[in-house]
Amino acid sequence: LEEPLLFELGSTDRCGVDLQSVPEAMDRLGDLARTAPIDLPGLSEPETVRHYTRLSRQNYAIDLGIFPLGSCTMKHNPRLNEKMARLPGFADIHPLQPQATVQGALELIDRLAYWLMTLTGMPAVAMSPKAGAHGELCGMLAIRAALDARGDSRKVVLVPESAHGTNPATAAFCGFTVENIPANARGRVDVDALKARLGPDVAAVMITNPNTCGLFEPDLVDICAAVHAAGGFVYCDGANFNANVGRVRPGDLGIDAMHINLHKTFSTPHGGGGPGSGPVVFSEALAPFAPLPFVRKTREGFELVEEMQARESADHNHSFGRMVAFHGQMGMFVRALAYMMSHGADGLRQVAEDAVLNANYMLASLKDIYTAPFAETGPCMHEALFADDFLGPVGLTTLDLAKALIDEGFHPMTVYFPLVVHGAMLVEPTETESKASLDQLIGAMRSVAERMLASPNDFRTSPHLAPRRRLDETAAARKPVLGYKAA
Amino acid sequence: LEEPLLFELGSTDRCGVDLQSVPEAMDRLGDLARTAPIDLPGLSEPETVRHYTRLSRQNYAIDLGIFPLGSCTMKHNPRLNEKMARLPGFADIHPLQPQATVQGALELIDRLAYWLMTLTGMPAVAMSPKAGAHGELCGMLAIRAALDARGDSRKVVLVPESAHGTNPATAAFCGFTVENIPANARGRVDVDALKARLGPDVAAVMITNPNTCGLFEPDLVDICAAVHAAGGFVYCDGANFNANVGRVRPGDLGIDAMHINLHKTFSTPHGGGGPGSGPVVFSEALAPFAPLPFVRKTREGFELVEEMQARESADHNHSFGRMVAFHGQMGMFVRALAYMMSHGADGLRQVAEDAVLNANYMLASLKDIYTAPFAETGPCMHEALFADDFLGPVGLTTLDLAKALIDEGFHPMTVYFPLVVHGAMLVEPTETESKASLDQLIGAMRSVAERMLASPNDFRTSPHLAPRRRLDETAAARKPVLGYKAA
Amino acid sequence: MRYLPLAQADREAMLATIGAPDIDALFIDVPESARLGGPIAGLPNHSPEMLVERELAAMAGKNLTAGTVPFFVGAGAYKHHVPASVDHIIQRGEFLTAYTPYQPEIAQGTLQVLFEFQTQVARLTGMEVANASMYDGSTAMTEAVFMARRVTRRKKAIVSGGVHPHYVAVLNTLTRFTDDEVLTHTPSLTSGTPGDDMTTLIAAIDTETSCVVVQNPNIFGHVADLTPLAEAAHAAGALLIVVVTEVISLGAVKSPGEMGADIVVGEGQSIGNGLNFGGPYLGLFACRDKHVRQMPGRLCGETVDADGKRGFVLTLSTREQHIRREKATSNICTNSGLCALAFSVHMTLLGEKGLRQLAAINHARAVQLAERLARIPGVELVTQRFFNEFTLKLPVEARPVIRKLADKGVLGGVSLGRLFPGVAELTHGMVVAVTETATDNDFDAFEDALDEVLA
Amino acid sequence: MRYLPLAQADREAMLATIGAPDIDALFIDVPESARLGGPIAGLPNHSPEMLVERELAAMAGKNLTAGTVPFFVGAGAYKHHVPASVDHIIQRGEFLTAYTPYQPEIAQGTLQVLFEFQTQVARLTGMEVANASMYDGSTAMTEAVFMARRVTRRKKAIVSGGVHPHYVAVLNTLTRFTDDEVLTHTPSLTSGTPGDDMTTLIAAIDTETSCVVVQNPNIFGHVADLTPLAEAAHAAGALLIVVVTEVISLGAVKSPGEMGADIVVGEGQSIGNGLNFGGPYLGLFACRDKHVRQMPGRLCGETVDADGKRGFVLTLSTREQHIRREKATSNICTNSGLCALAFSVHMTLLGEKGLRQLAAINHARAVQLAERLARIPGVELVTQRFFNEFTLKLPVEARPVIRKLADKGVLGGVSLGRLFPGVAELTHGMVVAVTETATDNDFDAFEDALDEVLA
Repeated sequence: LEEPLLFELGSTDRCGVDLQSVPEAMDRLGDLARTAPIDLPGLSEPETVRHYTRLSRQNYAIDLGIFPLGSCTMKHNPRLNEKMARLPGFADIHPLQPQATVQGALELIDRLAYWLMTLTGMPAVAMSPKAGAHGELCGMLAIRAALDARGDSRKVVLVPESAHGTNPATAAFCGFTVENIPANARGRVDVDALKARLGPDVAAVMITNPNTCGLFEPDLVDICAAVHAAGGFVYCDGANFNANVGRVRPGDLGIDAMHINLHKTFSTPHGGGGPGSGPVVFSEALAPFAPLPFVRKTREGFELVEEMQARESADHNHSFGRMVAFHGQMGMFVRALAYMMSHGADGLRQVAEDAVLNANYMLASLKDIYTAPFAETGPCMHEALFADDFLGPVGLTTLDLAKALIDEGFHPMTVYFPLVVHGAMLVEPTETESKASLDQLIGAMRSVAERMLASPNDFRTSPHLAPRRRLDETAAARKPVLGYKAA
Repeated sequence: LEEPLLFELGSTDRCGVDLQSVPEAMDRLGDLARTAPIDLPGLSEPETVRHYTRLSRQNYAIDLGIFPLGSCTMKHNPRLNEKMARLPGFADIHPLQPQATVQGALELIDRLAYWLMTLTGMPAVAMSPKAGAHGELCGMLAIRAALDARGDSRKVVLVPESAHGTNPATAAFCGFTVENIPANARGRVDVDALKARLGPDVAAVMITNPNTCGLFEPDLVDICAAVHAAGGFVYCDGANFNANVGRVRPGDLGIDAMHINLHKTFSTPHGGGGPGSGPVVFSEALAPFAPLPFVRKTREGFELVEEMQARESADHNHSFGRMVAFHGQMGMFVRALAYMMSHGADGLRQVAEDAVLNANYMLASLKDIYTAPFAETGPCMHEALFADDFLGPVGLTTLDLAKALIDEGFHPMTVYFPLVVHGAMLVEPTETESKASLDQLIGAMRSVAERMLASPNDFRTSPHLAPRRRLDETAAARKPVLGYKAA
Repeated sequence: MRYLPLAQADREAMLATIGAPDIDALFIDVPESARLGGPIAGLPNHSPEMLVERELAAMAGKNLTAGTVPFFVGAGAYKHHVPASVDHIIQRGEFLTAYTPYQPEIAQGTLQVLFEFQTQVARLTGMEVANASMYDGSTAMTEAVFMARRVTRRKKAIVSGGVHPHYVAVLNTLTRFTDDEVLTHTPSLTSGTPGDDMTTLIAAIDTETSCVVVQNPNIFGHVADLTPLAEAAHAAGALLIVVVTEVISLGAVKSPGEMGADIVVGEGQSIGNGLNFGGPYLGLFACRDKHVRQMPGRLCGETVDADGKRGFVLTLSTREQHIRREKATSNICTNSGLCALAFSVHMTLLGEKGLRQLAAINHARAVQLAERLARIPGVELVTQRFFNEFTLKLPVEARPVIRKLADKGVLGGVSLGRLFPGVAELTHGMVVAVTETATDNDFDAFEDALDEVLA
Repeated sequence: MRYLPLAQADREAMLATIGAPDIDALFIDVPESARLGGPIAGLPNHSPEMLVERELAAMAGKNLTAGTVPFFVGAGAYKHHVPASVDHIIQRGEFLTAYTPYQPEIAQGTLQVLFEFQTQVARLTGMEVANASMYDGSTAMTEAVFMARRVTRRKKAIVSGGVHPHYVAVLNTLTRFTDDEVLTHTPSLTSGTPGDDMTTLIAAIDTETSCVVVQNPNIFGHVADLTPLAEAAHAAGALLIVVVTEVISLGAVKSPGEMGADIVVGEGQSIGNGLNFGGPYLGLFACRDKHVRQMPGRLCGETVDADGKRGFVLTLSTREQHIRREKATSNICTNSGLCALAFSVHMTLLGEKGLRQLAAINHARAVQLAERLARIPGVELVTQRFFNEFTLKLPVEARPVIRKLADKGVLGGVSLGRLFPGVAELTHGMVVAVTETATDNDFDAFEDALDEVLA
């Protein structure tokens, strides 16, 4: 049974809530009252529950199976986190209540900040960014503000070819000029090229570590020292912190700023596209420029510092300002802290180890069939990178393989990313998959690859077993239909 | 992907909980400690969530579509009820806490009892029975106790042919002898036959109203008067109260006892087979024999009366005793009361009207194709009864039709019940289905019937599209495998 | 009204299809004397969700919630920590809003869960087969007595004085109008083994005896070796029925199966299910393979479908009332499906390793507290061999002591006077349960409060 | 560790497959100076669920929960009653634990929801097209300003003094290092229309102006007719951006679209989402069809699959950074998918009928309270035309008054001094929000408490 659109099911006089009757009172809107039809259909509660329950079943989800999207870190979302975030003491408090009435909330933010600083080995953290890309922006704004504060107008930001697409976008947004740095044959930043480009016009280098090929940048300490020597800053994209957490403190590598995707490393749910949360840790050099508001522990309790004008603060007197209306993603903070406390220092170290182990197991188990560009250069971190060269002879591609995996009952890996590898397939199993689950996926990937090589024509139009066949994305973009219009 | 059994997935050393370490203390179990392996496999939390999420998706459920099981009353389960039942003040209190610490819980039971008595027009109610059949037992025990109290040893219970199977089973359990009463051509109790059988040996009559053919027993007032005149009691099976609630008070018909399935009429969830809850309302004559414990309002608050020996109670001094360890299905009480309060007196009346309207709409829309045994005798109540005579010529049966409906994406109706009709199909849409939903089911039922008549051979082995094809129930019963044993 | 999808226009269109002038025309079979002209008097009309929530929350707020105070109440219901994932799973619409799996092709989820549950319960109790659950422990015990009657064709049940008195009361109620004979024992605290003496029980067994019913750990917390009893019962051709009300104990105490039980019944609430003021709970029922056809309740069995794939169905329904009518093995109809699911999920999370550790924590903590409380002057620890619950004999009547403890914010135990009204010897007794949820602070609070109340 | 499925034996087998002697061998690329020998110091080890729960619940318990007190705090976040079914649906694993729908064939659930959401938002705001949501209202507003720049190729934004000051702060932050010019206005309470005068705003518009940004109802609760402003902006070739922070108002107040807005941004929290101490919230973004290719954020579009069946995909991703890199329309990457789902479910339950009634209740209740409070000596009702929020001018500074109200258990509003630090004229102002959740008792408590504090 196909599920119709809400607009085909409901009507404007149907309603799934009961409300009090409208009390008697003077109308103060007058001719600004909305009188024209809005055309918003309603449904009764039973119909609503059924509509969304049915729709939900057309989704793949981590609760249904492995979700091996490289760079996305789709791990198990513990149900304790959901329960904790719904405690009325967290979920039902207003961001502008008097501070004395939200001391527990401020304590939680302070506690989470402590965990993040300790895990990264960095002295400061900005909590308010709402997602990873927003965190990047926060970091780059701090770098810009720090440069401005010393009257330095450097404009160039160096970004390796293998960077997340968000990196150059963010740098451009802050008024920087972006230049690419090539990768070497081992899939890492070409250190010599980078060093050669450093100079008085280079404001910062943005590096993803582990990088988008799933590899640790072994020269990062060296790079940081060189950039600092040249008067620049190092921004580290922390999207892949799941590979390091508990085993490496990014602060020990010498970086100046790094965002953390709470949903990737600390298991807040992705929810089909957010909400995320992207706190940013800072070095001593950047700490004074961190955004408002922030939580400070005082003798009387916790204080939410919302503005700099009114008070003196040695640490933040150069804050570049506010990034969001309130204080950040409290609901995500609760979940992330619940996860951290559950794992503890020992468990988080195990997280990184199991994530890396699982990825290397995938790599080792598939590299005889799948093209594995960097398999010979040593172990990968939390992601195994493959390419579709092996499918070239039969005229099939990464896309065909991804869609074939759908018919096997799996969500495909990340495809065509990183861009530096042709027909890339980036597999990130995460630490919350069992060996049995990996063996199932390996079996399916081997079987699909073998069958694709043997009977390529069976695979040009997959999937066949999903709720939909291949969708026409070109038509969608050429003449966009972005909302329902009655026929 | 098939979901393996837990025993094929887990192992005894895997664990999805973290626990404190075991504190130091003297062992007081000695040689009674359990040392032999138990062989209970465990799973980590991610594996557990996935195992059960996957399994759940092999179920049909009211959240996914109409569940037109006659006599089962599968209606929408409001989510508010679930939320309320989980309030710590209800979910996290112990049945043996001092009564002063559970006054709100006792108040809730008292309030629900008031609603049930008011809706049925009966003066007393026993709250502790755990399900409908348990409620029947409660009612028949009260009748037995009332007879005993007056030194009356009558033993015969008259049960119409069309009764629920539980009725004769319950009567037998209380030491009664069961005799059947035939139905008349209009699907109702043959009143003359019943009256003819009344006499000094007849303890009670058990009547289902509306009866299992979905019809109201129009002579019930007359029957009750006759039974009472003959010194007997009338037990009314209230499983079908959903058809009457708010429109008819069973007390006005003259009955002596009736159980109420909270999950049928008041929307507590069925949960794949329970828990249920079956409070029983009583007439003045039976009230003194109601079971323990019960809640009584006193000047100081609410009192839970747990035993009769210790205190005087005019109302309950003949209680037949305790039916369950504690006080009944509190969790179901909360849900039912939330539902009642949400609907109110006006809403509950609408419930009955919409339930009856929906059933008659089904009947009117299908009776031209489907054999409808009593359609000519007037409207039905909340259930539409069909028979498979129309399939006779092509050699198909009710079972084939049910399985064919599965392939259309619907849960079938109740089949082969009531027994009085050959190849019965009992369709109960309930009031929480929209007209659109009914039209979908009607369309599917018409289409299936037409195709079955046109191409009968296509339908002998349905379903084909369900998670399983027809299952071999005979083999299952002949050599029962009731637990997992490693191969 | 938010739960009713029909719009007035729908109603009118449907009445037209039916050919009825109005809704009243569909209720013509109702005798005129019983027709109501409008909503029933004495009840409020429909109410917004927000207001219902507010009113119920106010009632809930009048109760003293276990999780908010030092809590030591047991005697058949126990406060354990249930992982959040359990509730998440049982709230899946596909589990919550499914019916009894009468159409197995589209109910394999529920059925596989029941099959796994049956296996878990059988292993846990040390038996060969278990059913898909019953209402609660007390009704399961009564069903076991009836089953023993069917198996042995004898009518006399001997019930230990250590069995939960509510369970005994339920058995007495349900045998009141049958010709079963139930021989109960009044318990005593003076013997070394609170409850009753094994030798007395053994002496009562004769060739008329269908079964001996014993609880382990018993209502006083005492843990006994049931082997001699099993031997005596079997020698006389009777069955041994063992009741377990604290199912976590099976992670630490030798199983009834290992001690010779023929039927094990129990209350499964401790695993996966909350206190809920007494219900819904979860009756466990397990027995030996050879008696399976006399077993009451639903059973799920493995079979194959038309393609030969493994699948599950409800089976042996020939024992059930909807087929057997007055000849059914039991009156019980529904099971506790959702509670069984919660049990099975929690049991899966625990696994054997977790269960054993949880049981060990419970035991150790109970021993610690027992020793502390026994040091209070005038307080005597009656139970020597126990799992997570023990009986104290106080210098005064226990019931008022417990009320005073509650006034001090400590929910301290259950008085034997409440459980056994009329047994004078027991009025000084208090049963104290200790689980993994009790903290050291809770211990301190209890000890201090008891000290003060008794001072 | 409960979230990690690998057993030690698995780990060893996997290392063997890999050919690595131990786990450290997989971390050889880490510079030696940065290798940690064991768990990071300064943090506790793993903790049982029960203890984590206890510790977090203790923190939660230190906050004064909105639902437990008379509550009138608004200014950009509002307490409304959310039906229980909303949370049930967003907790479905298939919604909660899905990723961005990059493989549309197996993400039609999320995609159809987004398509429906976009349609609902467009209709609600009176616009033609809406995106699939953004972080929150403040970031959506900033994105709108950048979009206006792209559309008009002009750099000057004029911002009304009635816009939420936090929103303005975010805009200022993000334009600090660009060559955008942001012309802000300091609000005043003395004009008849708190915020700023329409004529002043209109006067500021010139041919360099890319957009005028105005909030309605504004931060002081004032509701304005924006038609003249729209006309003036359009006459100068500029766009009108309307900000809505209380989305329920759209059920009562003429929509921005009807008043001529080109872009409407808003905070969607009021529908379906809780207060959550400020996040996660839900940025709404809607505009006219003709500007859709300049729109930031994710968009879901309708298409067909290979069989011709209707289906949905993310579309126009050519605007997005993972393709456009430094030329992307926006830095924004994720949306607020789950919050958008909650919004859409609640909106579906309400429907137009419910939304209008809810808005009418909010308005009527706010009017009732405003009139009561305005009768307190020294208290002046500044906002005359408002929806569910109004500004009072107190005889003393508002911030300490609000603290004293909180001491009396009333959360009474937001002081303008907190929102506009440094604007002396506003320090006596307090913004009071009233929703359907406030009872008559709450009104009494507020009035009494304010009376006492001011006495």
